[in-house]
Amino acid sequence: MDTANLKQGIGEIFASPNSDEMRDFFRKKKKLIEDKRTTVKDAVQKYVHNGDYLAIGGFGGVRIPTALVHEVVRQKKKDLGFSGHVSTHDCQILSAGNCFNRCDAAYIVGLEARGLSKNARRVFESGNIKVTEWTNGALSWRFKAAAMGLPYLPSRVMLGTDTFKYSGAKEGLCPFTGQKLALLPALYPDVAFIHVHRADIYGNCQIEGILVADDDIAKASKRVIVTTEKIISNEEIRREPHKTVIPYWCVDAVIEIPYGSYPGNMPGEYYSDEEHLMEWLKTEKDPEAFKAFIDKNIYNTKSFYEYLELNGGMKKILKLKQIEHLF
Amino acid sequence: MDTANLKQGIGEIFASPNSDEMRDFFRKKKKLIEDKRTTVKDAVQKYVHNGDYLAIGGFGGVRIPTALVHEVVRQKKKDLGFSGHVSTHDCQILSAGNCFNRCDAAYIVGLEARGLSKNARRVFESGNIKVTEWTNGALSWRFKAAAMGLPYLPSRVMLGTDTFKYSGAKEGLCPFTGQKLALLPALYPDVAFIHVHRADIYGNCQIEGILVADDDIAKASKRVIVTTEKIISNEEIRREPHKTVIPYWCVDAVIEIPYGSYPGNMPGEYYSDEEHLMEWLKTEKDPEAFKAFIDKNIYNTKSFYEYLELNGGMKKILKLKQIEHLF
Amino acid sequence: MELMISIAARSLEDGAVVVVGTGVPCAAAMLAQMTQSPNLTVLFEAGGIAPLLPAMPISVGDSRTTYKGLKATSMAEIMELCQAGIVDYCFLGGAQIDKYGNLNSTIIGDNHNKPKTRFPGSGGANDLASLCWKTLVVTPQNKQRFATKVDFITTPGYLEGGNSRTEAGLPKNTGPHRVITDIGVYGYHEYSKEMQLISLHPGKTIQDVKDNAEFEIIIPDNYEITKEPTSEELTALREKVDPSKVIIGRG
Amino acid sequence: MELMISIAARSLEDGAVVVVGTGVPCAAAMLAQMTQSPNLTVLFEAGGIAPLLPAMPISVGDSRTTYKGLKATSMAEIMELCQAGIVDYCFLGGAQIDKYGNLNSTIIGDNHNKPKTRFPGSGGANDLASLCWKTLVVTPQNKQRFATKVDFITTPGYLEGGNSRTEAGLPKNTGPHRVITDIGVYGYHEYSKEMQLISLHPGKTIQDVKDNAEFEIIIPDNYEITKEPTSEELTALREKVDPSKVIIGRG
Repeated sequence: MDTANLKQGIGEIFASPNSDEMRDFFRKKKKLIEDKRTTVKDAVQKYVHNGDYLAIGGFGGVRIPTALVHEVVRQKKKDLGFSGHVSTHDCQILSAGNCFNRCDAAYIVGLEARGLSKNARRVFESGNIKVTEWTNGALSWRFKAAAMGLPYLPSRVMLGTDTFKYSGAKEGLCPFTGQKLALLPALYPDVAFIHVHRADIYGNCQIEGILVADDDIAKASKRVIVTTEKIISNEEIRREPHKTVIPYWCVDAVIEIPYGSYPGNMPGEYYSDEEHLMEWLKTEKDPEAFKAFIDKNIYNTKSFYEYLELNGGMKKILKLKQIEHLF
Repeated sequence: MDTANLKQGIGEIFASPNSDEMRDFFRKKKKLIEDKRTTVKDAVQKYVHNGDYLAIGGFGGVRIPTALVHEVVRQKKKDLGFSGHVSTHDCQILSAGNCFNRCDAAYIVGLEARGLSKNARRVFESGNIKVTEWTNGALSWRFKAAAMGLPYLPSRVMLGTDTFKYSGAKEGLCPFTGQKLALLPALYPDVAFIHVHRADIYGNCQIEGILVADDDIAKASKRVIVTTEKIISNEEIRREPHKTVIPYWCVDAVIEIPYGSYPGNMPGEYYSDEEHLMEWLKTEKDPEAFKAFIDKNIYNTKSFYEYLELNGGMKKILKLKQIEHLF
Repeated sequence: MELMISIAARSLEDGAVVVVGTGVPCAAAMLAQMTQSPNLTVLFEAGGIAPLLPAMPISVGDSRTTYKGLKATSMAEIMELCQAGIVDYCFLGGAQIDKYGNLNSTIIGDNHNKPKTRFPGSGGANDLASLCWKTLVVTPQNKQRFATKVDFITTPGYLEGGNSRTEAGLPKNTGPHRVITDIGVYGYHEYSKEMQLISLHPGKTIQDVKDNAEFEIIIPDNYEITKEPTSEELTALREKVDPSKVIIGRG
Repeated sequence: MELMISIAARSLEDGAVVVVGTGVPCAAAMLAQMTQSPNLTVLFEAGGIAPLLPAMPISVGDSRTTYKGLKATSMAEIMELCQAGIVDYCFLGGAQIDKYGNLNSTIIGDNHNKPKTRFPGSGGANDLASLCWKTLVVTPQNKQRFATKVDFITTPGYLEGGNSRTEAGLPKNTGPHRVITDIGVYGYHEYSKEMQLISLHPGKTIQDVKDNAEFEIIIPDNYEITKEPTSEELTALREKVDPSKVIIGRG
């Protein structure tokens, strides 16, 4: 096979794809079935360090671990790497806190149909952030490679484009068919945040609706912090084994946070708060006003519920529940 | 990277791993949402041809499509290839009919703790069957590669063994880490048989308990015949989208066959008929007696229910339901 | 806008599988299901499969994309279905498109480390355009968007034209199919793979086509005039698909 | 048999994850959970994760392997967990084992096309022995099974000893850990990776060890005498694990 003209991306690979390093980590990690409940503050203090590579579950404005992302800003974490795997409102929050210096970008700085985040753009246009380009599929498969205990997975995307040129992928030929493929290095994050519908105190989690990549992210990450709408008993988990998406051994911390995906949508529970998300986008246009907005909503709030109160509290939640259920 | 000393297996690859050939097949295959109900006889006549490569869902003695496998024997299909992916009682039935001439072997000729099938061994010791060796994991991943639309997947199994030597795998090095890997060619069967708990008339299927590899097999195969314990409405399928394991476009034929996994176990419904399975193993020791046994149970029965009647009918099923639920 | 949605809807035949985003593509798919294609299967890249959409989703991952759906799954599985050749169509947009249908949604400027403007990037666009059989683009047309050279090829069209797309290793027989704008409908030349006019919208002129593209668009003699939306299409669109006029309201 | 199960159970520490088959391994895991390892997580290769076993499963895929389990999944996912380094122990058997712990469960004879005896093949054995950290083998001991050269290396032990296992590309720090027979318990030499005696069962002699192996087993001076099952172990085994004596009934 002619492997002479195979190309490779010039983008930096921010985390080692070596599966033996991750095997060694898991070999030493105890898998005790113990009560993992804690607080947002303690979990972020204990499991998130400056410089860590962070993966955030959900889909930007759907089933997002808002409380944890706010706390990262509140605790002024710095120099994080993060995977922009449909990172919309979460990318917007992290940008507001200037928490990261490198990013695997598949989808960033935008809020889908709602528009672009002026402040996130400012951050990414500053020249201070190292960006490696990927696609949603490529990042999903990089997490899957890690979840499978592999150093890479082949794919058929990105070939021939600038996205490939600025990625960390390599071209390769199938040893059986000679087909040209884009080989994707496994992505093993240091820490992951995931919001779920139900979890027991050991970290066994159930998710309704789309998984996005959260089953793979949970297995791929060294440390996983879960926030959950509801804590349920282990008996309840065992009643429907097919519903368990994330098993306990992946999880380091569990925090019960009803309405924890606000202002994002929580499938089957409440819809996204479009007014508040538009307020974010609007306020970002004026740096001064935005600073005050972030002080008010994040730095000067002690908890997620203070933030929720500021923006309508249970009245707002009830309205969002109605939108979710009555459409 | 030193690719000089990379080994490759001498085993034959029985089906093309080229994903473009499968893409072309699916491109031409219409995906109409139509009533796919038919009979076992018609489905096997229409979708199984001599020489086809066959994949069978379930786990040998758990959730197996017995009626379809019997019908293959009854219609005297010949020269099939098949994947011995924990193929226990199904391998035993196909061996009784001398239906195949090649096999990807991960687990064959045995019935787990119950013992070895004398007749299946006779077939595989005859020298008339081409056998390529694999492992349960390797065959699972070969189906997964096909389901993902890839020509191969890397893995870390089989290295250094005779299983690798007699397989169709190739050693390769990770282009990112240099780790040595066993590369597995995708497996695209011509036809697959799968027994499920519930399906609608379009072929959307729900499965309780373990999936084994059936989600991937359904996507990997050119044609899929589903037998189901129960046909449910499309509305019922849509009530719990997360329960749909196999989507309609994978499926060509749907046949409602309550107790269709007999004499195998159907998780949550009825346990395996250990007496009858022991009768198979015992009878196989005497070729004459076994011929009569197969005539009686397969060739001279017109349908699966005649076979079930011969072996205890609903009385037996009720007993197996009790074992399943009361243990 | 109603015209563009109707054209998009007509291009989705019965029994096809399409991955859509929010907005126009979603409206087009819903309209197609209500008119000529009741068996059209709609997927959302985030994991929603064949929902009975109760309302327009705002996010391609929100709960409406799985409402009474046939399956709720992962993004990886949706992309794998595309990679396996199951998906016939995808709908895309972008900040820039060139004559070979290459799309830019990553940056404006020539310095990737310090771009003049940063856009979201590929999202699922590169995946879908690489893997689905036919790519449909719906976009307003002007000189800035229809650029001779896009600043960044985020998503593959026919790359440098001719056979360059398959030579790059992308799956055979895939590629840009139609570009639907406010001026006309465009396809691609059989061999050169350059953009060419298929039909001109009522009231638009060839001059409009030329004035609103930086590159030269092939104008064959036999181009057509786009058919106006039928009253059936308009009724479905206004009363069932988008009663609150979220999308058809736009310019 | 009760002794072998007890020894196997003792080797599974609390907080470990183990993949078991039916029979002795399953009994050992259940016993361990009832004694020193309440936090032992039991997986079955077919897809069952941490069931509350109501009875001995007959198949590693039957419904008992998911009864009140933490998760019911696919075989691929179980093997991927092993590949990712999550699983500490696996239990295997085989028709033949050599001094490096290589196992044969494929054929007897030297012609793969026309074997004297065909066995099932690898099943999941090669996967588990390649990927799990420590491989435990439970087997009756005799000259036929303890062979100088196995007819077919189905499942990797230390291959040719020394570093040959890692040189073959198998994950670092994995390999055979213990062999538990009706005569004694064996481990492997730190460097040569040859089988060596760890403890001799009560009433057995070094001569028994030698007479029942075709190859030479290293006999260190400091081998121990196997501890008999405690009354606690026997009670749990007879009353809770296997009351119907399906397994402990065997020879």
